[in-house]
Amino acid sequence: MTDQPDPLRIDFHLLDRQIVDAAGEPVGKVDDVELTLNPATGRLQVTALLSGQQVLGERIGGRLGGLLAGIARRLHPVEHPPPLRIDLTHVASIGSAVTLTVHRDALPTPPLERWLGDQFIGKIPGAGHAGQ
Amino acid sequence: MKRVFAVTLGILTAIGGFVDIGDLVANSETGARFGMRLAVVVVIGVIGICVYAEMCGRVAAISGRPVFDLVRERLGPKAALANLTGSYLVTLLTLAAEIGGVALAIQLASSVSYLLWVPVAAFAIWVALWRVKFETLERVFGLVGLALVVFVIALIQLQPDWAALAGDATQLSPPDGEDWGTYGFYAVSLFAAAMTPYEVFFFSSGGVEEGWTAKDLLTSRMNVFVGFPLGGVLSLAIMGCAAVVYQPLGVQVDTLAQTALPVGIALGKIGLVVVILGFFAATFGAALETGLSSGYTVAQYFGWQWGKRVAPRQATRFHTVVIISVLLGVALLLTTIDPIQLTEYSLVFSAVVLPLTYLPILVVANDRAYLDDKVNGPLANTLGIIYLVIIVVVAVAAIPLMILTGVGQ
Amino acid sequence: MVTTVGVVVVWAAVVVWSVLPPTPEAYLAEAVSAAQDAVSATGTVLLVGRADLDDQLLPPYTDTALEDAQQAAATAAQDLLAAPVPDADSLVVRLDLVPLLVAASDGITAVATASSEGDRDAVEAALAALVPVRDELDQFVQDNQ
Amino acid sequence: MRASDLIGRPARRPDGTVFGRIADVLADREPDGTWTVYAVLVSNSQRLRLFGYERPEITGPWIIARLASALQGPLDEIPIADIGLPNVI
Repeated sequence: MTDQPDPLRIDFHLLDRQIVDAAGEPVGKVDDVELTLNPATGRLQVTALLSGQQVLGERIGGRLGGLLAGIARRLHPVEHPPPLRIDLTHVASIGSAVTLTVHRDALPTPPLERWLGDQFIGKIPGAGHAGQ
Repeated sequence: MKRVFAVTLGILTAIGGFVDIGDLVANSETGARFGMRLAVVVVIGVIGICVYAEMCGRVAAISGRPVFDLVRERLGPKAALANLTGSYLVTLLTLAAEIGGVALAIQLASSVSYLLWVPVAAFAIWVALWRVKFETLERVFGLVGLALVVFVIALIQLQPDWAALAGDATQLSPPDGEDWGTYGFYAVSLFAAAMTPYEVFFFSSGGVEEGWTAKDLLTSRMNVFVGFPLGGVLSLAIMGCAAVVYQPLGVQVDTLAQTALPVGIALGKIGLVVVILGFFAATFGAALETGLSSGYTVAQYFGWQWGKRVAPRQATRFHTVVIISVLLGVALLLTTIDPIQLTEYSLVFSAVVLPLTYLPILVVANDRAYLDDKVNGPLANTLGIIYLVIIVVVAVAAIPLMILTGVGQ
Repeated sequence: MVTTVGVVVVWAAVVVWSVLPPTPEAYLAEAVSAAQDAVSATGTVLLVGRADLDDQLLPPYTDTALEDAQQAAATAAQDLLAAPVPDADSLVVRLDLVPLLVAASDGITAVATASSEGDRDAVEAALAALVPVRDELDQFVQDNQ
Repeated sequence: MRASDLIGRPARRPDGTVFGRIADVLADREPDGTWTVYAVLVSNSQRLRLFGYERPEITGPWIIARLASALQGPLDEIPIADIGLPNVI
């Protein structure tokens, strides 16, 4: 990581920011952040960004959050989908967006995006081309 | 010509705020009932949208972040979800109205009921959203929408008593036969239309679609300071035409055909053809603006890939939201609800949406972490605060005024 | 819980409000509103008809504009016919106004029919017949505002 | 553990007593590139989302800055060692 705030404010600098890949294309929002207690040092480390509607629903909590997480779960073709977890080592910089060092193709495609691509949008003529 | 093309985004954005189907008729209705006594609200609205569109254009150019991205970032997921719900409903109601508006414009040229044209119009709009490049859309519909300048020519041709119109414009009270409640209602709805939130969603996302960077700050400003004032002038010309033709006869306006009539009277058949073409382009353009905005807001809230730079296959969730929105709009219209009334009801949501959209823009436009040395100066901040206060007053007043006046009847 | 109770109370209030018997004031307001709608429709038809005679409009446009006006005038008459009459004074209002609303609706239909048949003389005659109806409706609005 | 297990939750001392709400979590970069949490920002107010006015990068508009700080109240930076972490790994 080259460009980074000091100190890193997790709520302000990370939560709800747009994650973009190395080419600047949107990957997802930072819906939550993973913190891990390092057993060797006993210190709390920031380890990964979590993204996905279910994570967001769990974070919002209450009836509204439950509803959101429930819809996300129902829309997923697989049961108990894991959230998109992006290790902090893949983060290139934290600015007005969180930029990754990798391309979005290297990350798992969100299941809903893929399902819609296979079953709906991809079947409409012209889906494979940007406009002209 | 290149200069003209550079500002089509601003023109198309302004069309959605000032001369979409609801406003075409509302401007005419206002002129017929209040003369030019509400003209000042249009001017206030133009300044307000310029102040905030300039801010969000600057943020989009320098940081690449469109408005709804900032809304979620600064308000957090819950308040942003409340805004998303309200904004989406405003955008959806307007999209439905515009599809109906395109159909109404075709009815004026064909005399076949607009309801039969609704599916055709919706399909054409969707094809444009699906296949046509963003720049092509904004150029075609931004420029053809300028056909509405015919209202300015018609107003001149009608040879009104300019001094009387100007004198009317300085009277900030309802004329005889109208009460303060209705006057207030029309003032609030004109202002809310001028500052309708999908304008900033569309404008900032459009800037990102066009790939603006810090070098394009001037382009962004030109778009703002050409597009919105132009929208305001069209709005005032429509108001003026109605004031001249209808007010002396005590006629109230509630159809698109009535809005067009002063042009026919002043300029004859050619004028009428031009004005119908202008209606078509303006409503079609506003449909594109709201159709895209429905996808922009949802996708930006959740952080999905969005926009027309990439193939639909690359942004399937975005395109699905757009398709569902168009279908919902068609379903709403086929209940035979009056498309022109639809946009008036979207005023209900402005209480939630307006403050929650403009506050985050103002805050971020002051943050050096986003804008470095391009943060707001004292003028932008002073105007920003003044308008935020007006927005809050309007947002609070909107619903009671709606109930009190039975939506301005 | 509080929200739910609030919503129920507001909803109940709206329902009760809407089934309350109409007051004479409310009836008069409705009558004025119907008359105003008829003034707007007749006024528009006079403008459209004259512009059409001057050959300034296009047939599909004229058809649509006249159809809109027919619809508006018919709705205004229907609304007043359907409104319950609260007292004797209101009945007088109704007996005064309903014939005017019907005359407006008939007059507009006459213009539309003549126009669609391309009969210029009939259009001219129908427009001339509409003027006094419009004036009387306008007078009613002015008197009762 | 997720950030949302701390942010917006009651701030507790290691013995479990509550003394405010956690408004933000601050981390520092170690020489090996990892990020370590060193402190939390604790507020007494119920309003949890900070507008960013606690940072030096933003100062205006004056009236919104004042309103934001009035709403959120004073913020205390408490070392993470003085905070009782929730029982979620």
